[in-house]
Amino acid sequence: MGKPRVAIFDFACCEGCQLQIVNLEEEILDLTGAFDVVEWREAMSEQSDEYDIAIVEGSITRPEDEERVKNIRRRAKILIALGACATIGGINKLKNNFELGEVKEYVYGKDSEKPHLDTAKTKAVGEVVKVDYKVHGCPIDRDEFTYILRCILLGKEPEIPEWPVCVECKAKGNVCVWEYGQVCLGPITRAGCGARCPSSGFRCYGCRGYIDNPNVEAAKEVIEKYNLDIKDLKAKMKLFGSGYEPTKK
Amino acid sequence: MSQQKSKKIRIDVKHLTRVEGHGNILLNATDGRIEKIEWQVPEAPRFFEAMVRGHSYEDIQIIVSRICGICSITHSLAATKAVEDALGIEVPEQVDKIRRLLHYSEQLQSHILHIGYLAAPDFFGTPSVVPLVGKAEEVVKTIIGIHRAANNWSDVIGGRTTHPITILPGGFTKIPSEKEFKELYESLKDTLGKLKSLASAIETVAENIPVFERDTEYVSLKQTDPSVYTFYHGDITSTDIDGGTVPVKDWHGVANEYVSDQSTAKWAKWHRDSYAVGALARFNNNAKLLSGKAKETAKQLGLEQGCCNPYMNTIAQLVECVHVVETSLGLIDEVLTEGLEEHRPVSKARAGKGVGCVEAPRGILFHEYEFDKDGRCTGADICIPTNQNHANIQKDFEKLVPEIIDEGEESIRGKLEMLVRAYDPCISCSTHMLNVEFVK
Amino acid sequence: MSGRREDRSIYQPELATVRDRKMLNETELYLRLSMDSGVLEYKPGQFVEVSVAGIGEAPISISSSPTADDGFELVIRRVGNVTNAIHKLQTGDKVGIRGPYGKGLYPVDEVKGKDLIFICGGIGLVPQRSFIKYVLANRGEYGQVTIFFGTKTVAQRLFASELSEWDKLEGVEVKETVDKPEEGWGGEVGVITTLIDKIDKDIRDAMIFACGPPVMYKFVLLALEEKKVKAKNIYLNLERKMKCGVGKCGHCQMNNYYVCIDGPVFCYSKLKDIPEAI
Amino acid sequence: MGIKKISKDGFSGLIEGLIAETTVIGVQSKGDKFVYDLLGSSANLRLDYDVTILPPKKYFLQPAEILLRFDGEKYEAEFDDEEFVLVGVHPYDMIAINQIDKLYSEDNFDSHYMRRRENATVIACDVARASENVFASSMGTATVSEGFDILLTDIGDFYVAESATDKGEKLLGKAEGVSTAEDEDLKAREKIQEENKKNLNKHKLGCKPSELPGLLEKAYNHPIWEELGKKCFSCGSCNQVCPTCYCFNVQDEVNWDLKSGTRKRVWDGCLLDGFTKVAGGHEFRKSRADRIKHRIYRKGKYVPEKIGGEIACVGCGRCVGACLTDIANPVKIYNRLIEDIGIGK
Ligand SMILES: Cc1cc2nc3c(=O)[nH]c(=O)nc-3n(C[C@H](O)[C@H](O)[C@H](O)COP(=O)(O)OP(=O)(O)OC[C@H]3O[C@@H](n4cnc5c(N)ncnc54)[C@H](O)[C@@H]3O)c2cc1C
Ligand code: SF4
Ligand code: SF4
Ligand code: SF4
Repeated sequence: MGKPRVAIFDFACCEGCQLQIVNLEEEILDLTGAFDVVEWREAMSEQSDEYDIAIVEGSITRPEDEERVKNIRRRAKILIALGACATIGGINKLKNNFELGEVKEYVYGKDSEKPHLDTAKTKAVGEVVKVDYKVHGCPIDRDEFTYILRCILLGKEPEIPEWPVCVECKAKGNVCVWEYGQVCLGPITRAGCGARCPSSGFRCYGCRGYIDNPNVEAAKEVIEKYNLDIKDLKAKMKLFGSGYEPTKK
Repeated sequence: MSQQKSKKIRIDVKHLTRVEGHGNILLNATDGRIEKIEWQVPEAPRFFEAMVRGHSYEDIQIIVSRICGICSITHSLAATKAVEDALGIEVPEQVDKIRRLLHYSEQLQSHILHIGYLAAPDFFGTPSVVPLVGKAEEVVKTIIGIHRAANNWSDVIGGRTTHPITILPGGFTKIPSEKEFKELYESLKDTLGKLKSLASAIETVAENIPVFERDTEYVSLKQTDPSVYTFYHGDITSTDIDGGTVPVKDWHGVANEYVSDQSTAKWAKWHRDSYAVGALARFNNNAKLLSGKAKETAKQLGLEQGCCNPYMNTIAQLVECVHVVETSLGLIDEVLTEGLEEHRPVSKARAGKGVGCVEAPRGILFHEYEFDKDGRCTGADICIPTNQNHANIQKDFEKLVPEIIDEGEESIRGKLEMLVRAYDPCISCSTHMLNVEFVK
Repeated sequence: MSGRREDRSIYQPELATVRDRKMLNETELYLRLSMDSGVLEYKPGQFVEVSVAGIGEAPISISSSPTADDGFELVIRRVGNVTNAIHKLQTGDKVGIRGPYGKGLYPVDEVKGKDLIFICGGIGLVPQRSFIKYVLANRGEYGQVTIFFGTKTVAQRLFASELSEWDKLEGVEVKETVDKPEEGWGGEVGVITTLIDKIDKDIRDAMIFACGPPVMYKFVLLALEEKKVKAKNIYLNLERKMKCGVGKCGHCQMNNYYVCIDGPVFCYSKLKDIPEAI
Repeated sequence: MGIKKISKDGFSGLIEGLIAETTVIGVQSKGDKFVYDLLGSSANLRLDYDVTILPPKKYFLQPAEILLRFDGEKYEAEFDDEEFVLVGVHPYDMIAINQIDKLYSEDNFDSHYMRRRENATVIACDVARASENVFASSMGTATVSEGFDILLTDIGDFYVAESATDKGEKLLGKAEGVSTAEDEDLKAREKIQEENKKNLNKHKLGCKPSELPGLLEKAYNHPIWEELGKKCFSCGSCNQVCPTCYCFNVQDEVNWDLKSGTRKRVWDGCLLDGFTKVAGGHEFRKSRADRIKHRIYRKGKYVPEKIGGEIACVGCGRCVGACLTDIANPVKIYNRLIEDIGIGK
């Protein structure tokens, strides 16, 4: 078999994850050496309908996008969800906390009924089609992305951590940001980012989604210890993947 | 003409490539008569202004950074300025300097991405940057070198290249160490050299930049005290108000946004039917304040104040690259001489309303928020540069197409695509505009 | 291997060559290997860490008897990354081997002269086979040998022809059972304990060796208790997650014992004090 | 070997000299906390620290370290041969290192760890300031008598410096400002050490450390494990910061040629989900309660049984501070057990 053919597609998102692919710089040449990149709208003009691997960035927010992603799924042997918007719905899911008509009207006012402004409940890609691999994060971690690609080439199931961000944070010797009064979601968020944010002194806001088995009871305990309002924790937990919904579907 | 067969042109570019976000170009013409010419934005709308409501002032930056992956630092800074304005938070002098350094890093990151990866293939006649390696390897290496330096720059101050994680209302969670600043200084010096050789390379293909002019209004920030080529502070100015300024808080009177049938993004107009923002607008308003080497680069590439060839925006970006790098060398010097001060800001919620305005790589950007007494957001209004350019792109199309209608479909298509790319549109971020009136 | 022990890494695999391979059923691969640098010396009950570069390592029991002189044998069930990769190996390919490991082994000498009963659930036959073959090679030194082998389906049976040959030997009895029988199946039907229940003689002096999935042990031990077998006469071959095989990584620990260095074969009288064992 | 004293200036000079010729790791401040890090100047060294965020273990058993490289055919073990000086190790951390030395050299000799250990020159120092959660006094780890090359005790303008090895002796020999330790100096040192034996005790253990294995013997089915399990995040922070935890995971990574690459070991923790999970999904120690119990038993019973009775908790108190839900404190657990079931037979 020749090189696997890869196509990259985007849906509703900031395209920051694709940008991380561009940010691979020279390593892109390794990537294009191992794969045939046949379509990548953000970076090249070539387009193709034939591919083995589809990399899909962004959330599904419109009926027509649902059709489009189903179509992509039909053609691809392997589908990779790229980044939080695709894996868990990401920031786009915040919209689901409101009534849709109201959201449209808030943004577009009297014009909100125009058909091209239509929108639907935000879904992660996995809520519409089967996803084979997830590259978590907002944005994705470049090393994790290429690691997963190499695993696919090797026929190996990538080892994505089941444990929370605290593990990587402690190994780095960071000062826990709770001590600075920040509500950090590290204890319930899936590791793999190298505890990016706490390593910069910033709270983890859960962009990689929650671990399979988060202990919400324990979280309440901490909120009490730090004299905080459980509402604060709930609001923070809504930021990515909008809340307490399971992040794996 | 005796020919019986009418000559039809049908251009329908769906999802224009090598731009950030989705845009379509539609042209129908018969025998040189234009029936329809449209710039459309079908990107899925994302409704940020509605989504931030109810969230704490602390989390606004996290949310709105996701408007755009390419200018996430700019959005984060604009939002943070607006939050600080609303909550009455003071920012120490040094924090302000380091923020400007961070902001400059993104100008370089974004500009070089556009010049090198998205526009250069047009100049050199390849479909993307990958085949360009074969054609002009040295140029690609230079581009990659600058791009990496820009990314590392954002990384060291912002915590990562995209969606920064060090910015808090009032300051930073963490600032670079002295050693890191010194390394950054060296890397920027090196970058300045690389920019010079890139400018020379671009000079060799400058004849591929189409000659086209359309007089329009150029809007940007302007700072008078002190007088600098600004991206971060200042008031609103325009080529139509003769050096005058409008305070940032009155921005609604500038970006008179409206919804077009062609677009999920909103459009804007001020003194005329349309206006332009971005590197060329900043240049046209502030060129005299550019750094020495930036002025030289402008001269080398034939860019003069008053230029109204939209294709030259890419050149203006290159000039700005030189400017931000050269200016940052001075800023780093200042910061190191003053000595680094760790300062962990603490902020408190209160009710208020505030505006934050900065120049995104693509042009002037407005963020406005209102908070209740617990610091929860009750209303938001964001106006993105690309939106302010949409109408101008449409007007350019309308003037350009008749001028080139005889060049044949291929050439017309190429020039239209290249025109849109020259604006470096950031479409994904432009698709969540809102009411012109602030919603209470 | 050089002189100072400091110069060697206990994590460094040595190369072995695949001499023979065949699929025993849909998921189990048989491999015969030989070390490139000489002979692997091992005892029944020991295991090796099989290493595939880039994928990882998996602990795998040695299935052959040290009395065999033609390399050593492994049987690998395909369940995950490493085992999948091992399944791709072809004759002549190289693979990394560390070991042999394990110090809690079959009490080869202590049980001489005794009747032996092997209770094997599925792939549990694989490590037991090493001792069974050892016993058969030293036939005169041991008493009656009984082998119980249970699988879920007929298709999952292993070493079927070997089993029927053993069965023909003097003083050896092989009994098989499957959970789900099919047309033409001549053996027993039901879980492996049905074979234990059907033993009609006194086995209080026999030595019992059991190996199978974790759930099997509970039921087997109950059945043996019924038969009044003493804990000291029962040996279990345990499995745990392992990352090093040499008593450092901590994954295979059950209370104060490490399966990798204290096992993998444990006498049940000891296991009774290890609540995490079963 | 001998006991001398060295002036503080002399010691700074010694450190400066070392920095010029080799890798020196020392305790430095990070915000209002302390960390071990590469030392750029003796002025940054903070021997008056209370406790470091991570124990010095990270220089011997690194958070992530390459064990081997492979090229598609062969495996090549990788060792770290860089010599370094580690300055500022507190007695309790020294004792933790001594314990891991035993565990990593006995039985199967771990040359990756042991080489680093041999490459290191350790300058320990008596505690000058008690940390918020230290309970070394309770664990008998407030002072240390072996494992280091030099042990410093701050007695004002001087350090009393005890060299315990040739390496230590030689090092001191290079320093200026070294003189004989007088009786009064030794008394001053003894006073500090005696005080530390009493005062590094923010959590008071209600029994002798040697009684802990016996206590745990009887506590296996105590309800406390379930109670704590309910509040545990399984975040493994208590494992990660502990000087005596030494479990690891092993991971392979390949380069783009898909052939060459590295095998690494990375810190793991018995509190984490999946620590005992095998192919097919079976997890041997699935409940959080059981995992918390395992950690406490490992520190208080299992490891001691392996290393001749020493308790594998040195009372540094790091886990107490690292646990967000305040349940990791070993003393709290032991005291509760003492209260409920008592020590003695
Ligand atoms: C002493 C001993 C002897 C064994 N003998 C055999 C044998 O003869 N034949 C056979 O097919 N299998 C045997 N196993 C089980 C075999 O080791 C696992 O099936 C194998 O490790 C799974 O690895 P994997 O990478 O394919 O699966 P994955 O699920 O991808 O495993 C990932 C990692 O988890 C660990 N792991 C997962 N499952 C196990 C497990 N059951 N035991 C130990 N580590 C595990 C390994 O470190 C592995 O690298 C034995 C296990 C032990 C402990
Ligand atoms: S620390 Fe949290 S928010 Fe930050 S990158 Fe990691 S998972 Fe995302
Ligand atoms: S168990 Fe806690 S107090 Fe004891 S050594 Fe480990 S981290 Fe320190
Ligand atoms: S630190 Fe606390 S919450 Fe985290 S695993 Fe340890 S005991 Fe559980």
